[in-house]
Amino acid sequence: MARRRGGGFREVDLLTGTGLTLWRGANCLFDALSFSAAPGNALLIRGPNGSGKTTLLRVIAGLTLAEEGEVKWNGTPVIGCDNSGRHLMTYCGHATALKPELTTMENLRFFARLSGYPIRQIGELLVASGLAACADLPTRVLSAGQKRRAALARVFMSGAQLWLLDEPQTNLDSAGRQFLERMLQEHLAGSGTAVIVAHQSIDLGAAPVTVLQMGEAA
Amino acid sequence: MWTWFFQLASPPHFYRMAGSLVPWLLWPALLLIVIGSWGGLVQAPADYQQGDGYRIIYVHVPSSYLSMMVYVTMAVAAGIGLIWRIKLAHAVAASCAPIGATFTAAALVTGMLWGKPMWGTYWQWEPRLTSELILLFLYFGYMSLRSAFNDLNQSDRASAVLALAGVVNVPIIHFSVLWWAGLHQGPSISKIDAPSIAFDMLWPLLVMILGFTLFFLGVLAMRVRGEVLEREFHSRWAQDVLRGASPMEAG
Amino acid sequence: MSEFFAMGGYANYVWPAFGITAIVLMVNLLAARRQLRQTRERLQLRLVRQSGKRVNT
Amino acid sequence: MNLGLGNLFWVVLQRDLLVAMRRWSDICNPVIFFVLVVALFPLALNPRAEFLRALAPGVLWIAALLAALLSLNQLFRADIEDGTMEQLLTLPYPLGLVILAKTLAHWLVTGLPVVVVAPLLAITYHLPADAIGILLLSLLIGTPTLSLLGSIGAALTAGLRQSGVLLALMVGPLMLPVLMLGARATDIALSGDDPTGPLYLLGALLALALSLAPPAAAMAIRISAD
Repeated sequence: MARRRGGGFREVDLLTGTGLTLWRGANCLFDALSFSAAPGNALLIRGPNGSGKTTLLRVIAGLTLAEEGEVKWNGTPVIGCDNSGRHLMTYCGHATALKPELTTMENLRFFARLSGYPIRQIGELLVASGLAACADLPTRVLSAGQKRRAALARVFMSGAQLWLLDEPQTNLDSAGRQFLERMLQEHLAGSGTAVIVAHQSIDLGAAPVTVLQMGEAA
Repeated sequence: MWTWFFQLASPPHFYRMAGSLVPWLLWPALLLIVIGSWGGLVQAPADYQQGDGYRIIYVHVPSSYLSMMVYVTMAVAAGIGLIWRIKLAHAVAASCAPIGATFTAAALVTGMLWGKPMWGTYWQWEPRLTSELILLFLYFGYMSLRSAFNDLNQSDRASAVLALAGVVNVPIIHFSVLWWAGLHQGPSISKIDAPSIAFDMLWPLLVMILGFTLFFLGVLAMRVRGEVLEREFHSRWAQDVLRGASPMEAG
Repeated sequence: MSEFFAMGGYANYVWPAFGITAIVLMVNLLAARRQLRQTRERLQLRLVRQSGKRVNT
Repeated sequence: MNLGLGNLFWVVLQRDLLVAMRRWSDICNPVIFFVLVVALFPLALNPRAEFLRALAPGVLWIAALLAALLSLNQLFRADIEDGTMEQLLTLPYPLGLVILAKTLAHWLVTGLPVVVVAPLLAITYHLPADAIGILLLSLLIGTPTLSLLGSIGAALTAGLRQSGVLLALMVGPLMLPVLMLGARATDIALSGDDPTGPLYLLGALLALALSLAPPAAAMAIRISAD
């Protein structure tokens, strides 16, 4: 796997959500929900379909406004930069954020520039994610699993301390899942934090895992 | 001052207060409009140039004044709702639009009826009528954007941005229409609000404007109650009101 | 009296203008009442349908 | 931050232009539509030279406005659908700047071709050379304002399924001052008077739109992506 820039993250970096409440029309998705995730920890969000898992992740990412409550990173907003200029957080939703007109390389180069990942290392990263052969193909022709891998490569490039992943295993084959798990284990071992919406089991190695169960047990 | 403000802005309190306020706004409004109409149609003397035709201003000017005033109210409420995330403000903005649109239409039609005897045609591309027409389109745009969203919260915030963009544009539109019309030297309605207007002619106009304003506030209060109820549906007080189990239900 | 209604020859314009304004006022009033009533009925129906679910206090 | 704001602007602009280059139809369609609308008038009305000349400023400006309205629908739609907007929204950079870069890219791709083609069409309307110059200048100042105003509407409707007519209905009235000033400036030049007044006003509108539209569109896109 390509080398991550810089060392581990600080021990005090703590993600907290307090009193989050959100209604969608007449439905209460969550009411006074609180959680926290320490560095090196993974927070798994589980629950039946329609229980608000994705919405919660989007609230953490700042994409959706909660009606009440707030999400903080060490008491500051989650969208921001740390002292060394790396982004605090990266979000990976269902959509892969790839432009079908651009090649895999061009797509990743854009995000590399935004997050300050060295352009030279993208090639290495493509090899690690099993996309080396697709580097110069427009992402229009990629399979769903390959697009997912490219999206995960983008997550890795961000160098962010907090990863927010929405069902990252979708469409991945076993090699792809191994890539994902290796990436996550390394991230958590380096005192990173991850919040993951997952239906399937996911092997996070030795990292402590907290499960957040959403919705009434169906 | 602030406690009073927050109490007013608390939805259950507003819902109750607005309910009891409605008759206190609408009955005086009706009275003033009747007095103003009597004053305008009977009491005021005929204009030496326009004869009795000018009496249309007693309905045209209040309508056109409301059409602008309601738009500004809507934009201010929308801005408050957007910045401080106050649902009541969004409810006010949402309620303003249909009222404002109807008064804009009224101002347009009465303006045209005034124009026919004055210009010999129902429509002149003169600044006032043109501005009213554009204002009507602004209301239509706002209302169709509102109805395009399924989620009320999203609809509130999106339409608020549009209302703010619109209100910044209203003076720009107004002045560019004035500038544009000045090039063509078209006839203008503005002669009739010259300061030299006689008191006999003026007081019914002022009474009508006041009556229309109270009427707007009364209708607004009624509409906002419904909108507030909808936005507060999941709260205890709203459900009590809906079950009829609340003493808040007044009218 | 008929002189009053003739409006100095402008009756065809003055009375429609006042009439249309009166209609606009009435429509506003009725529409607002209807909107309030319909909202209430719709919400009551929704309340009955989802009764038993929890309520935010 | 790893990226200076100027760099951010450049990176986003570059990428949007690259995407547009790969989709030729997006570049060609607005300008073809513009030519079509302009060609309709002589066919439907009257091809006499002096008649067309009087018509030219208005027709060319209306066609430019319609072409802008038509193309705006696509401004943010693809980004919302493929998830790019989620990425841009979660970046620790001022979103208004990103929106401004995207709007500029959009104008370069859809607005600039219209401005370039307009003088050629003006010749077919028998417009004299100095009036063509003013037409070109007014379009050059005015169409970016149209794109900026449109970016607010495009951001508001980006999440909606069918938004073409709605967008035109919302943004059209806001664009009217630009239309009036631009067409009138050309008209004044045509009658041999000094058009600097309306051109200055067009410039003022551009400055106003440059400072107010991107933050408003940024606010709108946050709501649309919610």
